[in-house]
Amino acid sequence: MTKLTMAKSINEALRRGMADDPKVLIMGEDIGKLGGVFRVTDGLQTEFGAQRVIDTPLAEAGIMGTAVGLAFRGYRPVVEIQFDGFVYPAFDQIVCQVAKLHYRTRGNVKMPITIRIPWAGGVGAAEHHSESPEAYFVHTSGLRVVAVSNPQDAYVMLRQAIASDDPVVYFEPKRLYHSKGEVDLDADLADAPPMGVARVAREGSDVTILTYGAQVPVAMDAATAAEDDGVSIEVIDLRSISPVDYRTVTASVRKTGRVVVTHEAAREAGVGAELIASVTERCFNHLEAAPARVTGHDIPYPPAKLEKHHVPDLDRILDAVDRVLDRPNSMSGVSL
Amino acid sequence: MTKLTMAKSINEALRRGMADDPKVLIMGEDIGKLGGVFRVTDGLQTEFGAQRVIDTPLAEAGIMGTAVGLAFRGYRPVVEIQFDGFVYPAFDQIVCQVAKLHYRTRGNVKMPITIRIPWAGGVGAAEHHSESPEAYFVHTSGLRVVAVSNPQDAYVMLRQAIASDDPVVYFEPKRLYHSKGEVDLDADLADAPPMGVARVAREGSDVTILTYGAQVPVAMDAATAAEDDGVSIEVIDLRSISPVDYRTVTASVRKTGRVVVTHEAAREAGVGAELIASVTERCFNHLEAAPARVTGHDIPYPPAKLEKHHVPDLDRILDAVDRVLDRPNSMSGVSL
Amino acid sequence: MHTFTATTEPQIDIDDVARLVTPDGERIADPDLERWIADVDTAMLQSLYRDMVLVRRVDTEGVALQRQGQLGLWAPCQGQEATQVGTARGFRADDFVFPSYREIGVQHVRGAKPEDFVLAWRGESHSTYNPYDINTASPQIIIGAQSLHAVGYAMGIQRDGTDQVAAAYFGDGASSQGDVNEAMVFASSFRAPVIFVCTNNQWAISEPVTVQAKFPIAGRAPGFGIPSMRVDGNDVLACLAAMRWAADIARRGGGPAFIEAVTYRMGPHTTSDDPTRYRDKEEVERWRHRDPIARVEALLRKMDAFDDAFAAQVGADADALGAEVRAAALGAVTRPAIEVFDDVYAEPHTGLTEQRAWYGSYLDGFDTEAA
Amino acid sequence: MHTFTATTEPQIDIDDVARLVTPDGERIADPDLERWIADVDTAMLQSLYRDMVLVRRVDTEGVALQRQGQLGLWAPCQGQEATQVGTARGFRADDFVFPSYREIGVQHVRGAKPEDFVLAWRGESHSTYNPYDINTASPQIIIGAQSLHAVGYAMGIQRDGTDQVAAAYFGDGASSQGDVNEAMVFASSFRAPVIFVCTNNQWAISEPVTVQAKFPIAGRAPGFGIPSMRVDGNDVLACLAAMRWAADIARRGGGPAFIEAVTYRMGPHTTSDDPTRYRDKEEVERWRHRDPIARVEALLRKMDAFDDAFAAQVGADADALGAEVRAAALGAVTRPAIEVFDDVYAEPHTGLTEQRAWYGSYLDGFDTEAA
Ligand SMILES: Cc1ncc(C[n+]2csc(CCOP(=O)(O)OP(=O)(O)O)c2C)c(N)n1
Ligand SMILES: Cc1ncc(C[n+]2csc(CCOP(=O)(O)OP(=O)(O)O)c2C)c(N)n1
Ligand SMILES: [Mg+2]
Ligand SMILES: [Mg+2]
Repeated sequence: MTKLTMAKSINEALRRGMADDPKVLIMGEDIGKLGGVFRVTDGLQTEFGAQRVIDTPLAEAGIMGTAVGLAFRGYRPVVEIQFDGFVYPAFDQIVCQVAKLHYRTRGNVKMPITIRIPWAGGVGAAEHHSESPEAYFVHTSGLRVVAVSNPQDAYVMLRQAIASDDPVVYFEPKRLYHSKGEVDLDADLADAPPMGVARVAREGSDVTILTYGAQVPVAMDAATAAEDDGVSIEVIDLRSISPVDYRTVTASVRKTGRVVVTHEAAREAGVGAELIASVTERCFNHLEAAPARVTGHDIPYPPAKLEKHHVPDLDRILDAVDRVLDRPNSMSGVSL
Repeated sequence: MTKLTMAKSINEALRRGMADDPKVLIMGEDIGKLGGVFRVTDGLQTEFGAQRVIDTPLAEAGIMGTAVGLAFRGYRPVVEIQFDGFVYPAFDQIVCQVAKLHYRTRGNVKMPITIRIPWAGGVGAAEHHSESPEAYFVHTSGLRVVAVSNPQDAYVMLRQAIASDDPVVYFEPKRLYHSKGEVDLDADLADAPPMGVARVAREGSDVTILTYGAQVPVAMDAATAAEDDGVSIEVIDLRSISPVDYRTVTASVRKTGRVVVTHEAAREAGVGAELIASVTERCFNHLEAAPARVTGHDIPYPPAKLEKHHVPDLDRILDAVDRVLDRPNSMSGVSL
Repeated sequence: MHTFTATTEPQIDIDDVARLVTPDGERIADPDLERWIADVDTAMLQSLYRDMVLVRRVDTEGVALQRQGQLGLWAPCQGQEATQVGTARGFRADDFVFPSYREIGVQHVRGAKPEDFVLAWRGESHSTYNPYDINTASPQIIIGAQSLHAVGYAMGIQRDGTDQVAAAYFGDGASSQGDVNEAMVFASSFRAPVIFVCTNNQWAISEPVTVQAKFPIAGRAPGFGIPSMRVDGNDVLACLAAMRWAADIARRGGGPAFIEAVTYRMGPHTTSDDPTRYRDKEEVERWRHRDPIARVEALLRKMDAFDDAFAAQVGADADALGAEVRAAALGAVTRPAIEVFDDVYAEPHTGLTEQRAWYGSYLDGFDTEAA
Repeated sequence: MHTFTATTEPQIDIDDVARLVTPDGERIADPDLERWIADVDTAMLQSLYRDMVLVRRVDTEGVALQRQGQLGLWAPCQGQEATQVGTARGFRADDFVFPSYREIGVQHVRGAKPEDFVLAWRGESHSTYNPYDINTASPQIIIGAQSLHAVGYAMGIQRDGTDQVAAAYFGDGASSQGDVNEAMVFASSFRAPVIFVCTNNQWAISEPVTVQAKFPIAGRAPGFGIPSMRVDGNDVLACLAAMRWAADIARRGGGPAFIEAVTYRMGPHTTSDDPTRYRDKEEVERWRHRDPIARVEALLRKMDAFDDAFAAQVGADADALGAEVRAAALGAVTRPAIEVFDDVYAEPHTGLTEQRAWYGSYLDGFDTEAA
């Protein structure tokens, strides 16, 4: 085990992914000499050369479309989108090509493309640099979507994503890049939990919190705080948000009967909506209260000085915990 | 009242919208001489000239981006996207510009753009011509999203969309273009129900079906069929899918306690997820059964010969009605 | 001088093209093209002719099948046979081609089988042949998207160190798409061995090419550092020569090349289209006199290489192919419903496995009820 | 000849530009530019100089404020003052300009107030001034998106029948984006009165311009039928002349025009960037000798129009502006939390009204708890 930041663990996953398979190459803006604006690809161009660590022209559709062509040719491109808010020019290539080519060609053409997206807010950034676009991809059939919350998962799941013959959108929370954790770089990947399996980050019996990405540590803090208050919270780090591991989720919900979902993305038709709908469909008779969502508001991401009023924090999660426990909360007496 | 097809009622709404306000102009591919591939803009270029009915180069980002510039200048562009599956190249301009400019400029710059999208399947078309991308827009804060199901709504709501100072994505179901209905072309728009209000398409007391667009007639047929079976179904045509008129929705759900949602789009993180999550949040204590979804599968839209196995039909809706009524159904005995 | 002005007038002369055979079938010399067809003998010319006749026959059959309700739609390529056959004959079998929906002739030359022309238009599947069998991608419907795929494929070729080339076909309308322009940027930046073939058939559905471009489309590529050629797209020899010129650049490590083939879409955009709403009969008639097949026939006759036996043989081959195409359409069997779930993912997917199982039992319910 | 070959070698000579003042401050004649600055007298030259000094001061202040934690980020424009001031001075007040995030000098010339330079970078709001107050859009962050907005705005001008122009500023990196190329297609197709200003500052973050373009970017526009000029972006006079040349075309109904201003980003991409990772000191030093402000100072001195009093006055003006900028940053008051819900929609929105009300009461809960 080695103590690494999440940024470094992603860097290691890329390095070992490339070392293991000559067909793996990475492409994006400023990933070469600069090592990426977050230094996630630091040193890789020096090690693997400009043919495998490709600084591309500044055009996301171009990056994604050429990655599709490379996949046609048998390569396994790992594409870096510089910031979450810059993935939209590539949306057509992702939705109509990356997600559909395997289906279109009846399995003849594989699209083993990994799309890495530095993701979400809380870092005081300018407009378009704090977006949470994951629901767009979750809603797109043909893609797999994962979101990591700690260095170990970041390492293992990126290696699994690269090894997958399906396209994987891999979200890495910017505000956790510098968080450190133990990473087992040498473990056999075959022994690791598969990419699609959720993790019970903390066991509890009263309330289940479903979350992913940078909200995982916030939920963990909320669980700790609730403990002082006599409430036992189970925190599930979904890891894969498409597909979701409903085995783990429903087991927890059947135990607690109370569910809070939290994510940074806007609420309307977000991943939280899917989670609540699915949990309600699957566990209706076990639910003691209406599941609650704690999400970004249905607004464009606000200016940095106001973002703390948008990104869900510990207090808002605890308020929702009170809601599902039917204790006094901000919605008490509010009729919707 | 005049009997018109939906295509013709949209044509009339465009004509009168343009006649009433010289700032309204329409732009898109093949909308001029050809009158659009569905003839929805038939005759408009002859009537209003090529300066107001603009055949654009073949580039959706270009269409949307120039519409933004025209809106900056005080125009009110109505943009036609030729088919649902061709909106993605414009996604960046829609998400980052159309949806955000009013917020970005603190209300100084308005984006009164209407985006018309011929929409959804069931017409035996080639790949990319039967998509249901509405959830992407519902999840995008800053947009309003409507979906019409009959000529009268098509007429009134398009006029309202054009008059709105907010951007409106207006979905028109291709397979209803030739369906006819009475349209009151001369009614005062001020008297019409606002765009954001849902319509109880059929009253009932046992089950509420929430739907929109081309699924409305399917749901109505299901309600008729269920009646023979002694089940009274209330069908709500949402009309606006962002925001949703939860006043009307919850009133119905409080009455019936049983909910079926149906749409053509894929299920995962679709509009149905939002509806079920919201209904559960708002009406938990009134629900007698888990709400059920009847949607397209989580697959790319299949080839035309197989589409009837993807687009929800009467039988699948009735199966879900059985489910929420706890009568024998396809999920009986299935544990999720 | 540091100003750049457009070198051609804002008007597009359809005769301002590289050409080897006049519309009347006269063989003329062209300084740019000549060396690329030095080896073309009579047999080769006859075989180009034959390919075009076969392609036209497939096209006619497709239109007929659509009219008879056997196909959902058809996108006719009549008038464009020389562009498609001529350029496609310039590839090697191990090159990789990314066509659009109208490239029937390209698919034919690449080795598509009779059923490959109709099963997708019939709605049986989104695509037919396995792209790797004929080194040709499934025809692309999203306008321009394939241009980037070809560049990416060519970048793969570079990494593999072979002398193959990749190619993308797209239309005059497509030339407006951001993707096509980004493809030129990437191709130029990486010097990728890719050939862009812009089939300028004068129309993008109802929009004349002048909506997309007031100047020749071939004139755009050089600004990106890509050599280009504007060729008579109804002259099969010129199209072959143009592709050989382009492929030679790409194969020799010279980077991308661009061909604008100036031709005409004689039919409607698709069988759903009604071109009388937007274009003049006279224009169509003018182009009928430039027919690419008649042109080669005239040349072959002048060369005394077109006799009744040859004509009869080609006709019989075309009839046979047409019949096979028809039989493929009529004999098509729709896949079982449950297969809508196949191939969404390459690896097992819990969500879809569950949906598939449910839908299977839902379908079984009907059988039970019926029984 | 029907082949088009790239007219320039695949290498970009930074001295192959239209120019009126040499890096040493010598006034030279340029056939393309001369007539456009016939009226520029000493006072005007002095005022161009003054604008550049003010802009540099704002920039220096911005960097300092960021270092001191007063701003979240800053995108320095040092080295690009001549491009920004020179071109922007070529507009009329009623023209409409779409800048990118680095166009501090353009905003200054258009009439931005001290606080307008800092409040967005401080994270107080996404943009500052009302675009209609200074006929300038909020700086765009999505690379290239604004190029299409300018074309659309210009289409509006055409419909209104005025002789205004619209303009878009974007970088060398942006020239790769599909949007920018589509903007050229639309502008050319509609002959829209729009001017594209591509600030080629040699870098897109860490990528040298050669990743985007192996040939001069100005060479692309003519392929789209758009006249273009490659100008010395460190020569304020030449930049002014280039814009007058371009605006004249657009105003007279001649359609779009394109300017590539060849300049250099002296600083990091933003205050978060570390250019030592990817570029040589020597390159930066070479460009320091081409400083746009020093160049005009040298010219003014040769003209005997630069004395201590003038220098002192400009310095004092710059100090005053710098102080105002600083005061604006330090004095900024963050808006109340509830305002995150303001202006999402122009008209009442049931969903958001509900969320706003809930969040208001949620916030009130804290007050109550505190009380
Ligand atoms: C992104 C996208 N936008 C719109 C369409 C609809 N469409 C299909 S073909 C076509 C015209 C294409 O014209 P061109 O590129 O000249 O090719 P041609 O049809 O003439 O072969 C259009 C607009 C599409 N398929 N994809
Ligand atoms: C669509 C998009 N992709 C990526 C980025 C990230 N990004 C911001 S600035 C920049 C480089 C821009 O270079 P250039 O266009 O030359 O302008 P300059 O910064 O040199 O002024 C990049 C890649 C972005 N803002 N938008
Ligand atoms: Mg065409
Ligand atoms: Mg730059």
